[in-house]
Amino acid sequence: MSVTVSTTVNGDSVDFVCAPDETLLDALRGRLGLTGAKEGCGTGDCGACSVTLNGRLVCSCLVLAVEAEGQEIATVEGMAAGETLHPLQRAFIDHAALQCGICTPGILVAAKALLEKTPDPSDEEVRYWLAGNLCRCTGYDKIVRAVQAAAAEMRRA
Amino acid sequence: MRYEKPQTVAEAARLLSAEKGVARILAGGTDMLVQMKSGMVEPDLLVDIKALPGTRTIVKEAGGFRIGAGVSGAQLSEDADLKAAWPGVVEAANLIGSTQVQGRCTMVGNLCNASPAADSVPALVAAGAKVRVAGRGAGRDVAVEEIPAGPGKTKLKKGEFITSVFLPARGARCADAYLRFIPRTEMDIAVASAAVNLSLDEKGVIKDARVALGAVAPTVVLCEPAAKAIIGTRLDDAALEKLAAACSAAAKPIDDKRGSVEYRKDVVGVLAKRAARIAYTRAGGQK
Amino acid sequence: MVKVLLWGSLRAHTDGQAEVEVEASTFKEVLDKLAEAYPGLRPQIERGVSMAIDGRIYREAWFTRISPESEVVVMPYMTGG
Amino acid sequence: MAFDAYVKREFKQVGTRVARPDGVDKVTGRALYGADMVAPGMLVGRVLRSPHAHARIVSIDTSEAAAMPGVKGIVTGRDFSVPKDEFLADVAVNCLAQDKALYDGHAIAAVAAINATVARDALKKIKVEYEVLPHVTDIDVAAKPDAPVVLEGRALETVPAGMGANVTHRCEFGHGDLEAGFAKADKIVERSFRTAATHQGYIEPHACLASFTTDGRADLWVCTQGHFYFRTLCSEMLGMEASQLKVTASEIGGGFGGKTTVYLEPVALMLSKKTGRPVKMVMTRDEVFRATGPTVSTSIDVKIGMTKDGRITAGWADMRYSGGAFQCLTCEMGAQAAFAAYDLEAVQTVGWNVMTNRPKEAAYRAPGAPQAIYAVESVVDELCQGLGLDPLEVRIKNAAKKGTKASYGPTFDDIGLLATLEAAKKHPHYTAPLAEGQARGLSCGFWFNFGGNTCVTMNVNTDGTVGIAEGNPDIGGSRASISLMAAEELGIPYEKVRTIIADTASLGYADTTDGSRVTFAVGIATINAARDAIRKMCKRAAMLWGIDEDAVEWKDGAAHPAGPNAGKFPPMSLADIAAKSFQTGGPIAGHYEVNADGAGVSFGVHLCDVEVDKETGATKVVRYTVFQDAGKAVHPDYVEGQMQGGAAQGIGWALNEEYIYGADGRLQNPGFLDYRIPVASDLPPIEAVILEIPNPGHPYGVRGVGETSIVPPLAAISNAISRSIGTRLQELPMSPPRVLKAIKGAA
Repeated sequence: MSVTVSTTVNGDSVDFVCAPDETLLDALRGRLGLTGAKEGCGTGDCGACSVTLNGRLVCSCLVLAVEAEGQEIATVEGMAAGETLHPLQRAFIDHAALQCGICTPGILVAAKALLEKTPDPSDEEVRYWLAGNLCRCTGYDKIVRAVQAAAAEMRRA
Repeated sequence: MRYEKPQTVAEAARLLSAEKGVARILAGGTDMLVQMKSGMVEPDLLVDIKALPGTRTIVKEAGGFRIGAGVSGAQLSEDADLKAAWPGVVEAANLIGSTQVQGRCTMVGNLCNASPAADSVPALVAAGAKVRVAGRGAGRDVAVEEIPAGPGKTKLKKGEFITSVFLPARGARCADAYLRFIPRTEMDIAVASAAVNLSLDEKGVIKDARVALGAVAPTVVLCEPAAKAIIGTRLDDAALEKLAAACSAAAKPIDDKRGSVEYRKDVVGVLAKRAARIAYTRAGGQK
Repeated sequence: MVKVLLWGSLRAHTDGQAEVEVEASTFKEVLDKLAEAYPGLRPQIERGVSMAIDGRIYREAWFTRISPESEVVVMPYMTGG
Repeated sequence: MAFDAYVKREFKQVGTRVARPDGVDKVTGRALYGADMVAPGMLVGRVLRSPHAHARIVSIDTSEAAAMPGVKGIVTGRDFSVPKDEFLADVAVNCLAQDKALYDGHAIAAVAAINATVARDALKKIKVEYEVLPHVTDIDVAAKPDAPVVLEGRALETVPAGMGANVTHRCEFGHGDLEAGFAKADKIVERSFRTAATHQGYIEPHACLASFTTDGRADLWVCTQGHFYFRTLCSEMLGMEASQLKVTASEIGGGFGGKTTVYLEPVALMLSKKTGRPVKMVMTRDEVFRATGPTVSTSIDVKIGMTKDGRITAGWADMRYSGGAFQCLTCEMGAQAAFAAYDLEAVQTVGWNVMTNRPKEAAYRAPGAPQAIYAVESVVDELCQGLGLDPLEVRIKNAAKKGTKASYGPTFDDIGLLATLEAAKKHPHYTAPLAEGQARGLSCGFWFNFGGNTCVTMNVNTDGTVGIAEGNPDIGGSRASISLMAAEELGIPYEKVRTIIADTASLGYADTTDGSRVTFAVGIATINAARDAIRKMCKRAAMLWGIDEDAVEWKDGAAHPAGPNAGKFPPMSLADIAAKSFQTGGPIAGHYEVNADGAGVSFGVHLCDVEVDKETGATKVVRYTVFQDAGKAVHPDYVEGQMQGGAAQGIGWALNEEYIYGADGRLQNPGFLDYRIPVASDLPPIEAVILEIPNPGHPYGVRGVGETSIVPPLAAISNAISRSIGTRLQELPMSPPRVLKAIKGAA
């Protein structure tokens, strides 16, 4: 028994049909072709599937697709404005804050949510905010630096 | 599986009691979806309660706070009045999972998931919080500690569900605090935890206290001997040692992958001491 | 003749000698001559060995030249992560 | 000749911190990883896994599952013929069990169905009758003669008579007279250590998409560290010719050694073959932990003697490694690496492999070395404590250097250990005051590094840009490094070069991305491919100028007339030559194929400060500095990244990561919730100090850097904790309950 869901993703109205027990992550990836959010665990422990739901940072693996009905979803695919990367995206490239890159979309979405709420975070705030985004490659050092560089740039803007 | 999002409590109750198969409530989903993924639970009906009136709001009531069953941890942290009145409860709820999980998880879900290690539960118990239980009949208010029956089990009857939790009004010189121990700094399940809620008289002597412990028994432990150990004191070292000893004695933990019996008994006392100091300072007591 | 150093557990097949001499001028010849002179070494050579020649480790380079004064050390086949 | 000597030079681009070419794709979500590919008509494959640690498979009845609507195909071990080669046979049996389930999570059968729900439901309908057998997961228990036998008849000729059947290999290294060495010591310390198995913990689960057509051809899209090796393994298992299987490496979401072997891939190919449709398989996190790549678990004894003034007189170690339910030779690497940092007159190490009912070991960053060096460095530190000596001075005093006879046999050439030790000594971290309750620890680390088989094709495009095809999946920014080296050699801007990872049909064989080999070995091939292209371009310029090709030289990205013709013509740039290539003989490309050797060993030194909560046993790492000899750092950002990343993994290993088995032999913590890898808030900033001691075996002096950094943290942290709490733990991880127990035991 399938359900039709009408929702907004990155500002676009979209409809899809899904099973009632399907996660938002599976719907984004499988139904809408938005594979930027990754499944690293499926249990909310790694943050690779981070998106925002009505502006609130969530793991899309812990949201049912049907719950998106009438809501607003934002994913990594919506971060850049046309050809212009978001300051966080540019900072991650400039500061080599990614190695394999699988955690990067989730971290970018999470960091964006942080800077919208806390434009001038301490390193400790960045680290605790991102504690739910596992990265196995970098040791987080360059990630924290990149977030701070983007934050500084966004404060100047 | 059917997914329903009823608009009224009555409809939700009707759906739940009419279901012949496995029915579950969906609030934040941060435990439910994990259990569904692992195959631990395969519901036939999932009732999303987030559209029910009052489930998404924090409302002042009788000087206290009525918190809807769908209110997320992140929402709690953004309510300045609530944080000022019940800092221990809010910090406990904010320890559940990651920032992402905070965007969804609820205290009522934390309670009804019935894990002995639930972070918000000891804080709610120490606070003397009550939950409102809805069902086919009239609603009833129940003390939080009356809900858990054992790991993964609650005392709610078929068709019953919780719509809100109520935190009472605060007087002067009252405060609470919650601490848990985890191996990392974040993202773990509590190995042991302690919540302390106390009130002081004008001289800084503890008038009243409630101490609740998590992850050291099948359900949350409301530890009266621990409270007695500090009532009537200014939280001097002797009182703190007695408090720790009472907590360690009340702990009846298990050995598992997260900690040993011995370790949990030790650490729960340490946490209680530290939480008591924080609560005491917050309440205006001088050390 | 080239002096070839063997690791400890191989010495069981060379009457306890840590170092043996073979007539060889390449990596491959060393292995062939070792297997010929000490048949007990054959299973290990077939499983694969590396060879350090003057301090540099080679994994498979059969035709690497070896001179009589070279330091030649047989090592297990190297693997990494 | 597989050896390219280092020539000192001034670099123009190598050593700069350019933007990586795959950066934009990865920050916008466009990069395609293993699970991101779809194919028309694709089925979903799922695996049924053993719930038992050890069981005979009496029967498998798939009839009910096969009859379910939407189920298109089922495979079991019987669909595969087990290869004759013992090593390959182990890989095959690990992909799908034959007569026995050898560990909790061992694959038993697999289903392809129209969607994940049907596939999951079908697994429940497969009836497997097991005869549960006694199991063993603890290495010391498994080594005993009366232990349950994991597999019969697997011991190599290296194992002395009388050992238990699970003991499958013994190796021994060293030199000198141990007895005489210990006799010279003023203090001898002998200790036993245990280390838990840990997992590489890459965030991307294994995933592949296989498509087998009825004419016997197949395509495989897969996240892998080595698609050429995957082709070898899969084609052998499916009885195909290599040319008929094209493997394309997706972007890879971390590997660290864990994606160097196949699990799902032959199964997906077989399901696709049986169903005639593409089949996608993606592991759950639970499957990743239960069935893929942990490290060896170990039990190690170490004995070291030292004089009063800090000279090590003898070192001995006996190390038992368990690589899970199969033969495993990682003990050889550990036994060679254990004392590599020291210049010793008398040293002996003995390594053993013991089988247990655990998943098959997969390589993890410097496989075998972290455990061995943890044990040795712990004992060295205890000797320093006991003799009241500075641990850094003692390491300097005993450091291996050029001319030292290594504990594993050869004499060291130029190595960077002393340089890293001296750098650590000079660094402000070493003398920074410690806050109350904090303590400092340090450790050396070592890894061999490898070269290996590599092919590079470099295409000079008519617009003056350059395309490079190489065969190694890029885990940590290697495309940037390869493009940098090409740009340097050709003398054109980095932005003009694009490097891609070619599929197995488009390029010759490349060894797997492992052994810290890519920047080193692909670098050699790239530089030489560039030199090949340059020779060709010089020839074209000579034709255009009408002069002898020997009278042309290449500098700064252009052909210059040289010798008697010097200055006669203006230089002709790469773009000028490329634009006329169709008229001068056709497209221009450079090639190089090599089995590279001379990678050069690598050393590192880590310094760390910790704070231990004496009431809970929790350890907080408050400061961390990594010193490592990287040879020439081609892209310093990504060299630092390797040093920081390895340190973080080592810190996790030291403090919290472990495979926990229950009495039932089942893995208790197959998820990121209870397999606790470090999170951002667990770690301090990790300072990376790169030392550039050129590797004589690479034209630019490049050394592998990827693996060494995971080696020192285990002992560095243990040594710091021991100085903080006044007693030494001898087991990893040093989780809070263990630390608290040690504190209480010491009190």
